[in-house]
Amino acid sequence: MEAGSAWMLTGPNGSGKSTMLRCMATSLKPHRGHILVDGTDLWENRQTLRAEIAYLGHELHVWDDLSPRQNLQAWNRLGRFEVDVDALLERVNLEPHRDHPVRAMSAGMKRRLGLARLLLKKPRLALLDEPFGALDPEGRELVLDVIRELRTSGTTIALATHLPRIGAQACTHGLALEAGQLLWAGTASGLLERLP
Amino acid sequence: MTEAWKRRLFALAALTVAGGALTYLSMGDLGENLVYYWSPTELHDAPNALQATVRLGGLVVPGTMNWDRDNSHVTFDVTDGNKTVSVDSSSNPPAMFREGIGVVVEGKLGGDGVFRSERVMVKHSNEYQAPEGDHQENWKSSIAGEE
Amino acid sequence: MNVIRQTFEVLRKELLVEWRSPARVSGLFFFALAMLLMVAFASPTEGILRTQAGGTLWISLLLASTRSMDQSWSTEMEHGAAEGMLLWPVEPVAIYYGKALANTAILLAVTVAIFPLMVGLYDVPVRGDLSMLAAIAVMGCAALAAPGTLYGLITAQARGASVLLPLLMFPLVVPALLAASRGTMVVIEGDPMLQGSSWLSLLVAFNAIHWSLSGLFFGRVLEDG
Amino acid sequence: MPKWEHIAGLLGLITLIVGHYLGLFWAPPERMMGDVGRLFYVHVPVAMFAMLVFCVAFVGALGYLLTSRMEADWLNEAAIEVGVVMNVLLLMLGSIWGKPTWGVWWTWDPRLTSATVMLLTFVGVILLRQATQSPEKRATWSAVATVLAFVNVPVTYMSVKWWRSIHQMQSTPETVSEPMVFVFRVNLLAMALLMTWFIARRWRIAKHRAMAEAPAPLPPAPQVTS
Repeated sequence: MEAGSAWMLTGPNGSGKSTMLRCMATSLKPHRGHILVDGTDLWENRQTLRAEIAYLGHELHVWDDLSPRQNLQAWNRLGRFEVDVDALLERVNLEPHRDHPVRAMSAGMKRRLGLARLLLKKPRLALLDEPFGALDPEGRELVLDVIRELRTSGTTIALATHLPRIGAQACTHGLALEAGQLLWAGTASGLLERLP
Repeated sequence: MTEAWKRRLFALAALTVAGGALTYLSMGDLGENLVYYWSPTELHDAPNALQATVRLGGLVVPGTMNWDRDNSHVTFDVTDGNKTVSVDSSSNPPAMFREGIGVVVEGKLGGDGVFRSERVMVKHSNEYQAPEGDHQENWKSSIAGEE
Repeated sequence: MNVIRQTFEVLRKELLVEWRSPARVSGLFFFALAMLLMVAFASPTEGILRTQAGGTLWISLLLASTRSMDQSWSTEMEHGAAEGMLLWPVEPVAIYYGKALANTAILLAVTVAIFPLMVGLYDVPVRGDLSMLAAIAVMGCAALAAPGTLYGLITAQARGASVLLPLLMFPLVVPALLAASRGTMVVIEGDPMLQGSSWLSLLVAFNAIHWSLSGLFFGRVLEDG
Repeated sequence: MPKWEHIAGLLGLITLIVGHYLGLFWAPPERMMGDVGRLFYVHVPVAMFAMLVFCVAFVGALGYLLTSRMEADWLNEAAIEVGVVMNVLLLMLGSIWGKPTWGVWWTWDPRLTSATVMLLTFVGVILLRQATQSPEKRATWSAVATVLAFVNVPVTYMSVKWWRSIHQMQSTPETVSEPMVFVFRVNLLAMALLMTWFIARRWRIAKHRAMAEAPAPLPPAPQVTS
């Protein structure tokens, strides 16, 4: 995967999209085989490589009792990033809710917060698992925008989705998985043509 | 310093601290202070010994034992070789109880200097010896008398 | 150093969560208070209450602490924030010490609130040294928090967590419970055998063992969990 | 495939019968305790092997933490269960011995307390194992819990030296008279053989269970079309 490329993973439920992303995020240890990053084993060097990988999965990695602002500030401090949290909240349209506890927010709002959290980190590899889920059309546009922006700054993207038509708008490559096996690999537009 | 070395260093430090604490437990003054029972000398020297329920341990002084089996009453002196405390117990000690043996008694020291106890336990030494002469016969008869 | 800074940030985050939802600390307080009252109702005489005060206090705190450790990790697991910290990456050691320090602070707050109530309800005299009492309270709470934070993470992911955590924790903290209860009694009743400092050193040794070993293993548990 | 441990088990049973015959009928009664003193030949080997078996569990736990090999986890599982049985036996025998000699079934002295705590911590580890589905998690958690529980084992062993206790100190060949030492050693050997048998059997059960619950291997990867 070259820098700045974006790979879209599609496939039916249980085909291994999420598992693959979790392995790449070092959230799961691969049972067999290895993932190589610049020629070195990802799992063996996970402590250093984690700083360069950002992952937005089904779990949003937020604290329910804190507000979006407090959440982002906490992650900001933990990672020693110096990001303007308020500007970020404005970017994902959470400004009006910034001081309410996350617990009271809708699923779509929480997704936006997850996206903002992803943007705190300046990763070399961003992993997005079903990023369009629970989002309205405006939110989906936002995700696509974020992907394009990350790509221009040289970040490689891997994205798992069952909405390939939306994903293809920002992706370069496409992969189709089924039952843990790679069925097809090529360009994102090529993948779209092959879909029924 | 690489990650692996930092990890090893932390592991080493953690094990040293834990090991040090265990060593302290074994070497420190804890053993002398947090005891299951007190010696007669310690009981004499304790500033407020009168209030508390404590355990007293020592040897039964030969010739001081006075055992009224029917009324479950026994008096004897306990010594550690230095100080001696008189014990008055209102329960029957176990069959092994005899003069010269180690005992632990639980109770309170009264104002008259007599230790009043409701529980007498015998402390056996770590020696296991074959009997000499008729000792064993005595022992068997004392068991029989008890049960 | 990075790890120390991260520990501080985790601690700060924990305390912020407590501040935003104070229901947890107040819940613990009322839990411990209810324990004290129940023991009082179940006791035949008030004299027994007085001689058992130290033990009752620490049993209440122990039971409250198992609730506390449970909740401490359930908020963390709700949206996978614990894994999020691991991947961020935050050093596992920092996550452990941050959370364990926060749990110590919470227990200590409960202790501070509950102790005067116990003195009043049980009609306990306080004859001994208050600084000794403070030291025993700090060390006792730390001794409950160290293994509790580690086992809380384990049982939060296992079946039947609410039963399992006490079963794992109780036998492990027996020396600490013993030392804290006896040490508290020494402060309450006066110290006939001058044992106070020895109980305190036993607590310190217990803390040294468990704070270091739990910190050592925590990363492994979090990573494999 | 012949199982070597059965030989150990058979020898152990024979030695146990011989050792108990010697202990009950051949050895002289103890000077102070009389026939009750014969509990020495059972209680002390059981105590020694309860702690030794927990040491084996500790080795298994460390082995798993360092190598992540499931074999070490099976050893941990096997030794903990055998150790818990031995620990229960130890407390029961000690209690039976305590009544006629000390005069009480039970007292909260340092040795008795720490031996009880030892039992409870390892029972906790067994319960933890049962509450965990994933083999890897189970292995890691139980290894960590075993190491923490094991801290208490040396404390139990040393408790009679560190604290003044009603329990006597460890005996040595110097404090036990000649024929008694011999009978004791026969019983010790019996216990060693039996423990080897138990742990090896339990290890095999753990292995078979792990094999049964392991997922079927994946089929080979097909060629990619692009």
